[in-house]
Amino acid sequence: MDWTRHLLIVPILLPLITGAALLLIDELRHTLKAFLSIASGVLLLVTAIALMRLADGVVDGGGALSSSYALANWPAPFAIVLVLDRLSALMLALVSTLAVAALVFSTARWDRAGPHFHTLFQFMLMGLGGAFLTGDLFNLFVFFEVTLAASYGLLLHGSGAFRVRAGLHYIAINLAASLLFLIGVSLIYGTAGTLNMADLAVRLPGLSAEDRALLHTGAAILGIAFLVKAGMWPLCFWLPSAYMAAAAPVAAIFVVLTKVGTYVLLRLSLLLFAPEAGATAGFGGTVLLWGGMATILFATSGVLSSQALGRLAGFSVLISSGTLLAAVGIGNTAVVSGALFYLVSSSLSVAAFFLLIELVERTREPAADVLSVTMEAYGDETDEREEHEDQEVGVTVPGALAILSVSFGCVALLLAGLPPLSGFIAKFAMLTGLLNPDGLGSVAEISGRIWLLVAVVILSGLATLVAMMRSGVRIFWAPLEELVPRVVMVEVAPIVALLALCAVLAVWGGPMLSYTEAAARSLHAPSSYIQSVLGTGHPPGGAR
Amino acid sequence: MTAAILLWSVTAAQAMLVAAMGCYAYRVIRGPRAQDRVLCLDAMYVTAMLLVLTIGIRSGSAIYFEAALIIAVLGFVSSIALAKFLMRGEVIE
Amino acid sequence: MELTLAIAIGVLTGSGVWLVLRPRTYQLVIGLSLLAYAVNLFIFSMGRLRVGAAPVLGPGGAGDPAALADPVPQALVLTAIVIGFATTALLLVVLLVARGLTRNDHVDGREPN
Amino acid sequence: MELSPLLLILILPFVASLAVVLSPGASREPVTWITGLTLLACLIVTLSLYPSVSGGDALRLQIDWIPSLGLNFTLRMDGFAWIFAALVSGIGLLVVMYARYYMSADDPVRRFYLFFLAFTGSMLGVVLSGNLVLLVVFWELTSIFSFLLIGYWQQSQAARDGARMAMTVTGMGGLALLGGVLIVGHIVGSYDLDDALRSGNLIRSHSLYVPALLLILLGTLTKSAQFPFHFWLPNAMAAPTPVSAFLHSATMVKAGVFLMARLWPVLSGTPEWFMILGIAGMTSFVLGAYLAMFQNDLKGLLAYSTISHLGLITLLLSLGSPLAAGAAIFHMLNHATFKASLFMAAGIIDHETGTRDMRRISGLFRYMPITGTLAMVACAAMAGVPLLNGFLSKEMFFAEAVETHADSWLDTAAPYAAVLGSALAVTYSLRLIHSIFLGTPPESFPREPHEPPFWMRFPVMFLVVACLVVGIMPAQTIGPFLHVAVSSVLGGAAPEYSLALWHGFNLPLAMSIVALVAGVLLYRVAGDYLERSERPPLFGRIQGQRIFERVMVAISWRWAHLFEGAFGTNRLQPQMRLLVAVAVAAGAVPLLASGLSFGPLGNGPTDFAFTGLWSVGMICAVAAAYQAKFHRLAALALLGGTGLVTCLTFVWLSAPDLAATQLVVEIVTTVLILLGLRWLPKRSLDVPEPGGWRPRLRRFRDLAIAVVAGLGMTAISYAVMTRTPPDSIAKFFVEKAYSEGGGLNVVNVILVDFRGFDTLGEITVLAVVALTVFALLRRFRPAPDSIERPEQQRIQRSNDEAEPDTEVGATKAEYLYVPSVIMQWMFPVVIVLAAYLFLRGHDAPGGGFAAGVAMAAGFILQYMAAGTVWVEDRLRILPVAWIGGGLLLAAFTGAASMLLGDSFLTSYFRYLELPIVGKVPLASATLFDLGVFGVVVGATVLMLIAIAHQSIRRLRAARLEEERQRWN
Amino acid sequence: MNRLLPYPLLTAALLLMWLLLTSFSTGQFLVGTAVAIGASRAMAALHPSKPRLRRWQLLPKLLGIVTLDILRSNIAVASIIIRGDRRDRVAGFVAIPLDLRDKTALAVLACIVTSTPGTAWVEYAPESGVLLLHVLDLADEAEWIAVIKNRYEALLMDIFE
Amino acid sequence: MTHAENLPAWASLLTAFLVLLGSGLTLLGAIGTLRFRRFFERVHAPTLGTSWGTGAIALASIVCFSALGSRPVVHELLIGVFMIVTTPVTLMLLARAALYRDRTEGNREAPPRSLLRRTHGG
Ligand code: NA
Ligand code: NA
Repeated sequence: MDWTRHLLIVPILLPLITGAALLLIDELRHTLKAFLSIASGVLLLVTAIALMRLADGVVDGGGALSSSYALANWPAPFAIVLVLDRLSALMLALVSTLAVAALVFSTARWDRAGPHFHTLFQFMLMGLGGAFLTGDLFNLFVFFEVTLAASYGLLLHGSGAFRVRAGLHYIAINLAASLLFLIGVSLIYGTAGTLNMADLAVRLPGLSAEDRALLHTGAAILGIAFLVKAGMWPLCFWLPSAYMAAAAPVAAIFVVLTKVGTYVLLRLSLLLFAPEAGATAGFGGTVLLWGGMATILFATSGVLSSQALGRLAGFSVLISSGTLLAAVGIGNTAVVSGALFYLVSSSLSVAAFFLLIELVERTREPAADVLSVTMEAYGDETDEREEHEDQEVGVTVPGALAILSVSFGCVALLLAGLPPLSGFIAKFAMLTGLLNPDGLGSVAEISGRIWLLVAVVILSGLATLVAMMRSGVRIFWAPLEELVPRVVMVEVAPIVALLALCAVLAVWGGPMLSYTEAAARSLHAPSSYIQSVLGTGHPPGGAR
Repeated sequence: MTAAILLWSVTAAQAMLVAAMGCYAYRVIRGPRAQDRVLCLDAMYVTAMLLVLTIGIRSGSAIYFEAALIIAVLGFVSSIALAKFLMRGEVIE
Repeated sequence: MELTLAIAIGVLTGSGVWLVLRPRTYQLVIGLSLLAYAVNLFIFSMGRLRVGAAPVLGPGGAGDPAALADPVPQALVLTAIVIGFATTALLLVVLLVARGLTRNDHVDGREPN
Repeated sequence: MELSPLLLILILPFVASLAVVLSPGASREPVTWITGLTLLACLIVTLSLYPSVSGGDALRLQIDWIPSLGLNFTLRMDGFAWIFAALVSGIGLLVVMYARYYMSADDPVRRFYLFFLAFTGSMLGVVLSGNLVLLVVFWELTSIFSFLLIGYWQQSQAARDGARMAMTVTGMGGLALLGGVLIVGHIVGSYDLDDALRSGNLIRSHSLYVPALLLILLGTLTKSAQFPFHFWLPNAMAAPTPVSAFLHSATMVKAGVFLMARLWPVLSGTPEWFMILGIAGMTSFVLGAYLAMFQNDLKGLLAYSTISHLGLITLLLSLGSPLAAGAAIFHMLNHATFKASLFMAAGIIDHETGTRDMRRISGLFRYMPITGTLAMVACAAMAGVPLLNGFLSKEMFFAEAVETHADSWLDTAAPYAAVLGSALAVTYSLRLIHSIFLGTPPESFPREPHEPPFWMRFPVMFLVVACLVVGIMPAQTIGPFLHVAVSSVLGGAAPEYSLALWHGFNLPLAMSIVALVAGVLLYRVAGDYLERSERPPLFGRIQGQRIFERVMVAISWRWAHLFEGAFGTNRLQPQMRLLVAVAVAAGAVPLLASGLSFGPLGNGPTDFAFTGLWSVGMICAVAAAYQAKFHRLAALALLGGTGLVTCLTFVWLSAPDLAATQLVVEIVTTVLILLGLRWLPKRSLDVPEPGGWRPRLRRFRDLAIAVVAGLGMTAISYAVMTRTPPDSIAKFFVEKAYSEGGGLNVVNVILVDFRGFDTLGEITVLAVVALTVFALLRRFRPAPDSIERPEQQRIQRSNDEAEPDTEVGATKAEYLYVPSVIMQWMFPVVIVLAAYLFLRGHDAPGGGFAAGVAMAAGFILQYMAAGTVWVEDRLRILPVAWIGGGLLLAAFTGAASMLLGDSFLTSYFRYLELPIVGKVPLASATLFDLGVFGVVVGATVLMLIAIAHQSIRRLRAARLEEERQRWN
Repeated sequence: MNRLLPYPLLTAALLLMWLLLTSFSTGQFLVGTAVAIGASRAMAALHPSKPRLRRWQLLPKLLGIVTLDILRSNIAVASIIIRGDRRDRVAGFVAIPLDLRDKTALAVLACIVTSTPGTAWVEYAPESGVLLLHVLDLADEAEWIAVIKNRYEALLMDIFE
Repeated sequence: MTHAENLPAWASLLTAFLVLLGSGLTLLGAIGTLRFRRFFERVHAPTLGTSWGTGAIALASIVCFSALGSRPVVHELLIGVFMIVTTPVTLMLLARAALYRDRTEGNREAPPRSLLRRTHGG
């Protein structure tokens, strides 16, 4: 019996079971809950790495591998399938890395700021795992909803006026977007008669022109839903406040949320609207490119005009989103490969930033923080026994300030894309890919829009540098009073670990980039994906 | 022949029930007072249940019965909630 | 019948969109609920309309797929109903809490000046 | 891997900086020694490599980094790199010696040496990089560490601003450089320096040459503080003097000219190169010297002089002649020597007198004659006085200035500018000497000055001696090294030049004399004026720094704000509007492109009842939209009406499962919203509707959007409904539902079997939302206006009080007296109904979800009948456990199939033949559905009861609010 | 017995409901019994007031009377609606002092009164036992009091008390 | 509606009659809510639908399905029973709420609370 086959379900099943089991444990047993939750996160990380190796290890003729898992033993286009390829494995690894970091961080205080933190977190991981693995459009909707529902809970975790106000917007917008998702999926089903992505790719060319137009309408509406999640201008205004309002570990894992939208856009656009799809494919690409650039520009202005660090970080998320969207819009292998590297690097660094912000802000106004929390600590009798939010967290650690400031500096470099950390490698890889689509040394005409993108990407880095420097100097160099960093080890360690990972990514940029390159190549050759889902005999583009 | 009569009478019955729903809807919209709205919404539920039964008769299938049963057993829950809200300003005290 | 339903979907969508663009949180809740109806009907309509052809098989599993309504959109609508119910509840509670914290029922938590 | 000496030079400083971080204790001695010895080691290793590079070869080391992108860790040392490496480590070593005495005991020296070492390493990296991208990496690192060094005294505003400005300008330049390097890489097909150096013609003839040049020069000119980017440098003087001595003599600013020299064979020789560098260099040369004259701050003077001298180098490089390039390289070395010594001398003066303001210092010679002598010699070198190294390179400069290189006005102007700049240099050098060392000492110094310790003076002395030695016998000292450097830059084709003090009486010498005399005269005439002036008469008001700050504030703050405000919003309504509009547009584009067509099926048989039904439904919907603002209850009722019509539609159109589920959900949702309505106080009608045309226009626009969205949905749904259905996956489900899924109700089989995975996710959503609601409500604090009992209850209470024969609460008890009996008796009925719906689901409409909601409705009914306290006295529902248990049951049922080797969620069913009872169907999907049931019951009850509980908590909230009022 | 079957009559009724809903087969009988027992035990958890049916054989009689009365009232109200709102019809409230005290019996009375078109249960004061009824066509107040008290209350008291 | 042809004539006609009766009564009730001027009159109108309206249509269903399946199908009885049991609850609560509102608003037509004190009879 081939047990590795079942590895594909683990990223969904493990957090589900953990989350559900945590519900049955008494709320007072924090340590046990945290331990189980982190253990699940670590196991998830191990699984994700195993999946990455699995996806990278066995290579079929096309140089790309994907394997599928048909749920409930039904044959493929009818059953819901999970599909593993390098991209999904990479996303899983990223998610679980951030999850472990955020979970460890949360044990300092956030996991007790409200009930069922760990359960919500696990369910969010489940949703993300499902969204990355599923090969079925409607199932994707379901896992999007799982992710979103958990994100609502996590965003509101800890309550408070600002959080609730931001949460209201976040929820309202995402509910509307979910409705668009449903419209899109059902329209696709209504015209093509299937929900399976691979099957859809096979059926598409056989559709009549009128049906295809309707299906494209569905796809476009679907795309809007993803763009809301990915945070493309002008659908992104909810994002900075929401991310700023979220508790630090929550914001850290939220960083991946925008990436889910990008992931799906990348996956679907290359699977369904591969270059041969004609006009519509080009149109989608154009929208992504220009929208991405507009997002970068808007977010850049946001980064510059942000006074609060949380807001700045929120706009950084948008910059990274815009960059990814534009890269997806360009769509060639080299750029996508760089973009995937960028995705990982920027996620790690923004997550580290969100975690760091909490410590920095606490350093700055130790009293105000406590005050704002106690003001909200209204509730019934059960509140007092488990919610120690008003407790002072952490102790004064010698050298903590140095660690915080060095971390801040690293984050600044990462976000601005300055050397020597992975942020630079990521941008460089993308820019090189933009200018040399077929590899260094090949002759290629560079269009104006690409130059524009190069300029926008570089300028956004500069703006980030200016903004980060402004904040960093204000915080670390010009303190109004003596800085008293009160932190605990479990808070500092995840930040340092994430940043160290960025450094490792920079040093081992070569292997990592060859992985992303292989991932990008297989995305551009959907036949392997289709075959792994439907079996052989389904040539891409061939009607049955 | 009798089949036609049945068909026509069921169709007519459905039309009448829909008309009844229209009347109730008018009251729900126009009120004038909240109690009128609640009363007529409740009546709409009942009428809807009757409509479900006629659809069942028309299709000759018993599978629509559950819907009717749910209205009969649970339909009053929301009406009670509305009525209680009117009386006490609070549904559960 | 198709036309009736299509118009109904349009009217529900229009009413919902109108409400979703309004400033009060309660309008938002009602608007999203209306939109949810519209979308559920839309999904449902993607399976085409059939009268008296519920996808329930006869005894022994008898049933001609062509003679029965498409069960897939129905299953999708069921999931959508559940999720819609959950999110309506959530939105409602969030607006209550927001109302409590901001003392205001504007969607932005403060009256525009 | 063998540790290459090249690698060693590069990593030693970084390793040492780590050692500095980890060194124990706060003592300054160990870290100073670590730093000094490291630099010494770098210097020795560098010097030892001379034989390998003196032959004109380059040492190379390549470690693969990201080969696919052409980015490798390539180190490359030729003569030019060698001489720079030696310069950097040598002057670094001297500066460390100096800093040992300069830095005060209060300064956190560990941080200083940490940054210093890292900076040195980065600078060595720039010098030794054999890959252009790697060079950019180290380039940016020098910016970063110089930022940290300049801002070392972070408590000072000037240090913070200076550091920020330096970082902003050079960081911007670095990014431009990256852009330029990317283009060069695109043209050459490689980022390798050797490849680039070989491709000069290719690059210069490429259409992208100009952008590449512009970007690269943007990088180098900012780094070298050349006009118009010169303004950051004077502000960087807020750094500790050892930093200035290092950064502004041998390193930071030199990186720019270093790179221009490095790429000279590739980029130079074109009119663009000539014009850009010529203008920048000439302007910097003259303007820097001019502004230097007026500086009252000693370090300020040196800073502007640095700008001026680097302008000279840039100008030389611009000329495009090999001889000029050689002169440029020579001047780089000379400038490093005398400027480093001068900075250190300035530091000594500052250290000893406590001020750097030249107006407050004079006659210092008598207090510190040795230092004074050294400084005066270095000044003379700076002024280009014969017998000193500065004179030699200046002579070469004059010689090149008079040559015609690219017939243009620049060429014509060059000799005059050269003389003018040199004369001004003489003036400011004289001013420095005169103002500080000569004249009568003031009444009092902030501190009584005296000679510094020997080892603090030693670096200055060493460098001044070097100036002298090179100045007197250039050919015998610097000559061979310079030759190696120049020829490595020029690619073996080193020009013939003679390094000698005396070339005979020629034009350059005449120019030198003119400049010297003019400079002295100028000082005689204007010396006093310079000493008194606050700011230069010309250009004094145009301060690059202030302009820069203005621009930065405008762009990075004000404009950014405006931009963000103009293209973004924090309000929900515009966001929603945009979302709808964008979605409508996105949906319309494909249809507009190829036209919307309706299918052949057309509008099926018209059923008037159905049409009538939807007339009711639509009217309800529109009315709900209309009423939602002021009449919440009416809107809710109307919403219920629409929902009811939707349910009926499902019944009508063959979807009994949907109808059943929608009905129960409808009922529970109504209760839910009503529970919430209690906390939304009445909307006061007296808030005036905003009048005027703008709100009306806004409403009209919203209406238009709503109408368009509605029309769009109508159009696409009608288009699909009238089409012949595609060959869909549904067929499979219908065929296999009974034979392989074991159920007659295809929809239910899809839910629990074919697509059970969706259902698993769906119940998770429900669970998550319920937990969220629960969590949120635990912190719920009602608005003050809804803390009170509802109006009805207050009235009823007061009535109860007023009535003679009733107690308080009688009304409440009485009005439910009879109804509650019925409500309670319905409880078991609801349970049976739920069980019925659940068990029937697989074969007929129903299933876990509908059953769960029905069950929950049963519980709610009891809460309504008798109140929270009463029910919870009798029933312990534990909804969270229901949720957790349900999820686990569903998950484990699914996982169980994995034990049998099947996929997750595979279901099994068989008929069991039991005595008496007969055939009993057993399906594992039922267990799964039971999990669904559990989650649904738990989640629904949890949500509703959590809201209901607020009414009990109300009292507590009221008390807290009262307390709050008292405190405020 | 009491612990397992706290409300035998209820259990039986629920079982009957189950069998009506499904089918009268052995299997369903077993399942129905289980469900009915479970449901009635859940009911027991609420500790409702336990009605005692003293003479349940009178129930069919009650049912018959009520069915006929409702039919008659249907016709009466329908004709009122058809004829329109005439001046000579007087609608109004009637206060009826009841002797019936059993809550369940009162609930049954409420069902009867309310299900009968033309009469509406408006208010009941438990301590005085007075019922306020609204009558659509209130020709004779005393007659209504008599009808309620003699036709229904007496019978209900026979059955329940 | 092909199944109708399998119905015996008596069943068809009976079903048709009952269905028309029930829906007619229901419609009349609905019209009543439009016609009556006061709330307490309108309360009576929907009961036409909940009593014999429901009864007739449920009976129609019973007749139809019993005749179709040639065996008694009586589960519609449950609908009638639950209708009779549950409708009063809403109406009682509503009427009470309306009465209370009338009283607090000082509506003269509202019967005073004093009516409920036991003044006569016993
Ligand atoms: Na009812
Ligand atoms: Na009545």
